[in-house]
Amino acid sequence: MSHQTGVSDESGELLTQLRDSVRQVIEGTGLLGAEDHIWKPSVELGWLLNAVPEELDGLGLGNTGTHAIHLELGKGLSGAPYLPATLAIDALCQSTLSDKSSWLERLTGGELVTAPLADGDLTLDDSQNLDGTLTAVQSADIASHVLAWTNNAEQLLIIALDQSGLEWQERKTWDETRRFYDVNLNALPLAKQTRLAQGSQAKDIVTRLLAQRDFALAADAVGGATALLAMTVDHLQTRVQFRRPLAMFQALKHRCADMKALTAASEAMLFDALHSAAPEQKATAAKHLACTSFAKVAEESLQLHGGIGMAAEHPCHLFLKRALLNVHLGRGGDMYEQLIAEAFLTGT
Amino acid sequence: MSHQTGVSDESGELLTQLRDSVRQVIEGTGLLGAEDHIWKPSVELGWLLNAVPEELDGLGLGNTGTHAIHLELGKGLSGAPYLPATLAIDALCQSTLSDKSSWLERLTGGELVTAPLADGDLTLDDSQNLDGTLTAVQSADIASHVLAWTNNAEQLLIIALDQSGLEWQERKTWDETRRFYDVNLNALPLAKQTRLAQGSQAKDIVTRLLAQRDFALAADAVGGATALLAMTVDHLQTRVQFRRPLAMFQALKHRCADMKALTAASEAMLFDALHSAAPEQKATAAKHLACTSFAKVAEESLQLHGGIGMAAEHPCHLFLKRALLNVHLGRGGDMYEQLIAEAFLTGT
Amino acid sequence: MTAETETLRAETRAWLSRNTPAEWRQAMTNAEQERFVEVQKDWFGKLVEAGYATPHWPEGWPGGGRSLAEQKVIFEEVARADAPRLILYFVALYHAACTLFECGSDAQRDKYLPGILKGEIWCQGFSEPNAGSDLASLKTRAERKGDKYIINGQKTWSTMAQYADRCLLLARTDKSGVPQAGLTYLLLDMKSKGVSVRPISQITGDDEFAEIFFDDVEVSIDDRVGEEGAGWAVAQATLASERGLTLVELTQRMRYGLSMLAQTMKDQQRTSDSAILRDLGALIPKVDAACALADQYLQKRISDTEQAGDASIVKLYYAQTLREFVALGQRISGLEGQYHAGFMRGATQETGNWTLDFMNSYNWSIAGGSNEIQRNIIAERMLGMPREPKNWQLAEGQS
Amino acid sequence: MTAETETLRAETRAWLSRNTPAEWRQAMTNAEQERFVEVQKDWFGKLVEAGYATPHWPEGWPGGGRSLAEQKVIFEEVARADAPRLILYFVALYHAACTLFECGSDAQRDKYLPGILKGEIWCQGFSEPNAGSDLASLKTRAERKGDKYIINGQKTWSTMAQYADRCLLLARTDKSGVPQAGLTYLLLDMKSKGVSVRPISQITGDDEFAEIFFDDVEVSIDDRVGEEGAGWAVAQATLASERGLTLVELTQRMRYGLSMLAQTMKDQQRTSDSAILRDLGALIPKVDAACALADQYLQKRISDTEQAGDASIVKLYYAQTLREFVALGQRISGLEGQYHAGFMRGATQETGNWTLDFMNSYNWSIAGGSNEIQRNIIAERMLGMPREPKNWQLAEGQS
Repeated sequence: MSHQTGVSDESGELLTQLRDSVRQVIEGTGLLGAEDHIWKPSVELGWLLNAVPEELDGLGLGNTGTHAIHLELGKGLSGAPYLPATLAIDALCQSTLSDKSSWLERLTGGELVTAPLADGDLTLDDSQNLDGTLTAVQSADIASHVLAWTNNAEQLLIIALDQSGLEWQERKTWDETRRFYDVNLNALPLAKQTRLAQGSQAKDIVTRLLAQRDFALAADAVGGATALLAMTVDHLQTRVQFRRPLAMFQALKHRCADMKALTAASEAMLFDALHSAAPEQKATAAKHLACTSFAKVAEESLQLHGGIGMAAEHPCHLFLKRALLNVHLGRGGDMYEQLIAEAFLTGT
Repeated sequence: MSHQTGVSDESGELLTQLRDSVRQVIEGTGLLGAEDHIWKPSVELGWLLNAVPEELDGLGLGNTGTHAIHLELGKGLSGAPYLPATLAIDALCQSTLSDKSSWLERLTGGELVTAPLADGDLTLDDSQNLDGTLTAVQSADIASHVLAWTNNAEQLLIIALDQSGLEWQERKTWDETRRFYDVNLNALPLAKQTRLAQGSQAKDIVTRLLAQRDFALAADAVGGATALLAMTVDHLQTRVQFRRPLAMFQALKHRCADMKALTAASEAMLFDALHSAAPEQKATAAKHLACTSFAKVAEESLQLHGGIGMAAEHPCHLFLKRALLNVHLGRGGDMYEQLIAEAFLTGT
Repeated sequence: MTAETETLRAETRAWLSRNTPAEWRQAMTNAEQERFVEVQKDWFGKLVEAGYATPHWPEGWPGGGRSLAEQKVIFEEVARADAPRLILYFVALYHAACTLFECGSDAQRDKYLPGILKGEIWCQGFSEPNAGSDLASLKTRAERKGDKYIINGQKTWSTMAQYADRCLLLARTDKSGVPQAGLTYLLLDMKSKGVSVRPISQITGDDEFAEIFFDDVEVSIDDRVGEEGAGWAVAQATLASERGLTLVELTQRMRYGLSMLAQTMKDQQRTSDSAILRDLGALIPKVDAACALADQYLQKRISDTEQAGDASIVKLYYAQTLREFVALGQRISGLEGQYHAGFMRGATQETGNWTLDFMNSYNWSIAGGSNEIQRNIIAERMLGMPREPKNWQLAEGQS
Repeated sequence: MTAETETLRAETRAWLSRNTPAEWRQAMTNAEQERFVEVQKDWFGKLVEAGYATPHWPEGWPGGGRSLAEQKVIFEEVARADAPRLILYFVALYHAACTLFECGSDAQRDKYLPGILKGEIWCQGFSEPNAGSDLASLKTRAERKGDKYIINGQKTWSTMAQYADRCLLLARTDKSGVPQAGLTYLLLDMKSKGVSVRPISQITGDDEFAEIFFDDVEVSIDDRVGEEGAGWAVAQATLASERGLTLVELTQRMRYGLSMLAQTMKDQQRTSDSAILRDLGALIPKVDAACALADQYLQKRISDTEQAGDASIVKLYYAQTLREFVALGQRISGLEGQYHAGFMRGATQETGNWTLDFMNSYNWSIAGGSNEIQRNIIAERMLGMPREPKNWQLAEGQS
């Protein structure tokens, strides 16, 4: 397994192009752009190729590209299923599937294989049937398949969504910016599914996927916090109370400064983790810091917006709800601190 | 076991007299009055009688009096062993000791029976010998005896400090305002100690003592926080930076307001607990809130004092160190949250 | 606690146990707003009949003449019985009635108070889009024309205005002089020509607030409370009318809400997780303290020893504790708590739908004087720190 | 990471493994200050000889000519080796030397720099009792008399001034005009007549700071750096001299300090307490982030892309994280951590003596621009919020 740990001049330029391309689309759609208006460009403008290594004719920007794109998408509260799509593409690239290239062609061409954004519960019984639930599967209604792995990470699969023994249902979250589904599997025969890997190879790929999911959620949070802080400062500069702009009140200035420090710290940590020698070991820390910081920034921002922040028509709450949900996605809010501490204590 | 739950007019007047008397002494000694200068008046001015019920010729102000006196002593960072002394006196009053009245005469006359201000470790072995350590015993060097109970609370004793099998040593704390000792017991024969109670009677009294200790520490913390906040506001009003008093900066004003709310909340909760129908059930909550709030106020106050707060000659750090220690006295800092939660869950 | 208040407590408790709508929480979850209004009307009627809706009214009025101590007993028992809050009638029963008792004329009292008892709904027209916590900057105009005022402008964040029959309106009659001096207090019929109401869709999905638009609306000078230009002082009386009682009720309800946290812990199998236990153990004393603060504040009002800033401490501490409370609920409920669940109308702040409750908790840290305003008051009026300066000159090079 | 810096890293690591004083932490616990000074001198001598003390000096000076990237490597390795900090020589090596390189004359450089390499100790005379974070308000006077300045006044919080041979002095030569314009920068011999030093007893029991009193002390005009009245600008150069490097060192050391937290957890048998585990798990990412911020800040300096406020974020976040770090240590160590334990001199912020460390952590939230000053800078210079107003008029009735 190899990771992009530095950025050459050439890939630096590619990265800038990619980021600009995302920015342009997001600026075009505005906040909360329709899912379609972002998903289509991510296919057409080749953003999905970011996850494909050069040897498979991709851009090969790896984590660095992921970071850049997710951060921009986070700023715009994008609802496009770019994150699960890149997880599926990465899993495919890492696999030894024989018809890998035809799959890749379909997936980078716009067929969506989605993935669970939270840890679910999937087991394989003695008769080699799959049972359980995949949790927080994004945009399952427009996907053909879902990426899935068993609890023990020994089976990594792509599972078609239109087969008997499988049902999916929308689970509406408070966060209105993305759409999530539960996918329930009931005695689904393993033999009929597309297996990407098994045993220790599957475990290695799942470890990698969990880290990528964490990094993507972290980048999303950093992007969200950045955009929200800018919006909040702008509000304070504009809003006049007691005959002066709110931005003149020192108590509010100091709270904005703390929000800026939180956001800068999350971004620095994420960047550092992505460029470290062993990014996977830092993924949980990066995710936890970025998502809890975004939640704090969002909590403060709503207060600083005052009454107008409580109105559905103002976008402030969209950030708050996305921030709260992000905390609980991935491995689960409370799990992160425990995972980070245990990993550290094991190492000392 | 009876508690003073309301204040009649007559005892209200007594209480005011008592509080004034403490204030006068503390004002006389100033902050950090010499232990002696406070301990002597607490004997001479009858403060110790506060803990003695009317039927034993005391003032009978119970928890209400304790609260008032400890709060004032806390304001002055008093080092006098008033707290352990009143615990011992109360234990005596609750006991069925035959020579109770002669003991009481000695104790309210100035002979100090001290007590552990933190949970220690005392066990009774099969040969009826006592082993273990009493922790955070205040001013043991000027005491004749120490109040002690076994871990299972089935033995409540007064133990002479000058006997073989017992050693005490000073344990200097960062808090310089009080002096603490470890008392080590090594195969001390139970038969030779003064037993105040045993079995379920001892358990009841120990429960009562733990609550009183918690209330006393809470009152001390409320007093300390009150005095420290006043000192901090005074500093900000006086200290000029950037050509204006620091008190004009809104960010600092808001932090003082939060400190005021913390202090007011601790005091209100303590007062409410003392006057509730079952004070003992609220003692841990009162202690925890008051001591953690005092620690927060102290942490903020040092920051708001700036450089001068870092100088030993300024009293700011004395408050901080006392506050930090108070958190860990009693049942132990981290124990309180657990005790409170478990008690609540058991009740629901 | 006197024998009389204890008798009242026993009576109230007995009445509530017979009359509190059963299972209203379930019924109000996912209920249509119209259904909610019906339930409020029924409950209001019962309370009025029993005299529990108007204990704060003066002697001589139905249910009136109760001491503050007695009012507190009633509020505590209503909280204890977990009865629905009378959200729809709060402005009528407290703000409108107390303003009329304190500043209205006999004619106004006779005209409006019987209507309130019969169930007329009132709303408050104070806040404006550009005047959050700064009432002095209100812009809605009231121009005198003969024996009428002509109203033009816009109000916002008016609770349940879409159901209101009447409105307590604060409008500007004079633009010269200090801003406070130009305000006048009027009683406006919401059915008048030129009034339109638009419910505000809130971040919770609820719409318990509304905007009100006034387009040449006429109000008779007979419906002015106090003199022209005296509106600021009358508005203060309105705002002071329930001071203390609401927070006694809310803090008591918060304490009962702790059992919902315990329930969520059980549902999520977290009762033996020491990290969660300690968070709960840190929260409980704060809830107790919020109750104690509200309680002692009311005692001070009863004994007339209230001091400037006392009310701010109660509100600030309540708002902060409530936020911690619902944040803990949200933490414990995990991903499950992030799924949209239908909301409960007319409930308290703690419904066990923790993400919704989290959103709702901002109502207490923003509205009715934000936490920031309360901190200013505490620092300035209790701690004696300097007030925010009147005139500021920006540093060079800034506009 | 180039091959060259990696070679330097390997060399430095090898040198440190041979030369770092063994067991210095034990030796410096409860050590007399004199003994500490000896150890610092020895360690300084070794570092100078090996060229590791002066990598930031210009090409041509012993050890000099290293890039910022190389300096960073050295600092990282020193932190990694857990070598003592060169507290006693920091002002000489950074503040004095960089000021001379940037603003001094050739004569001044030739006169003073060799002395620094030989171990002369310098102190900084900037802060005054009534000018904490507000340097423009300094009051110590320097009156010109012929070819001398006569100094009168007082400085405070000067690190290790009681051991210093020389002092970087900022004094007022002009009281008219804007306050910054009247300051002049002088190099003062601490053995001059009229200089007296009083160590400040700190709340930790240590006395690593001192007050300096000047009573008609003479300084030659040859020892003025820059023009008369240009002291403010020279002082900025002094303060900028180590910008970034110290925080790289401190954050790296904080990361190594995490193992002390783990040790305290083991000592107190709390390794399986989930409440403590989660506190630790919340802290670790912040420590990582502080390291990343310091690192990336230095990269910005190297690539000359630093922006206003960048340095403030690093310092503020470090100070906040450090406070949380030592507070957690204190929490875990329980009552045991409250007992007075002898302190370690010349150590970093994390010594495992958590109550002491807690006290010491204020050095980073107060000194060198308090957290409050950093927040102002971030809000104003990065976020573009208005600066604090220049002239304030108090509300009526206030003085």
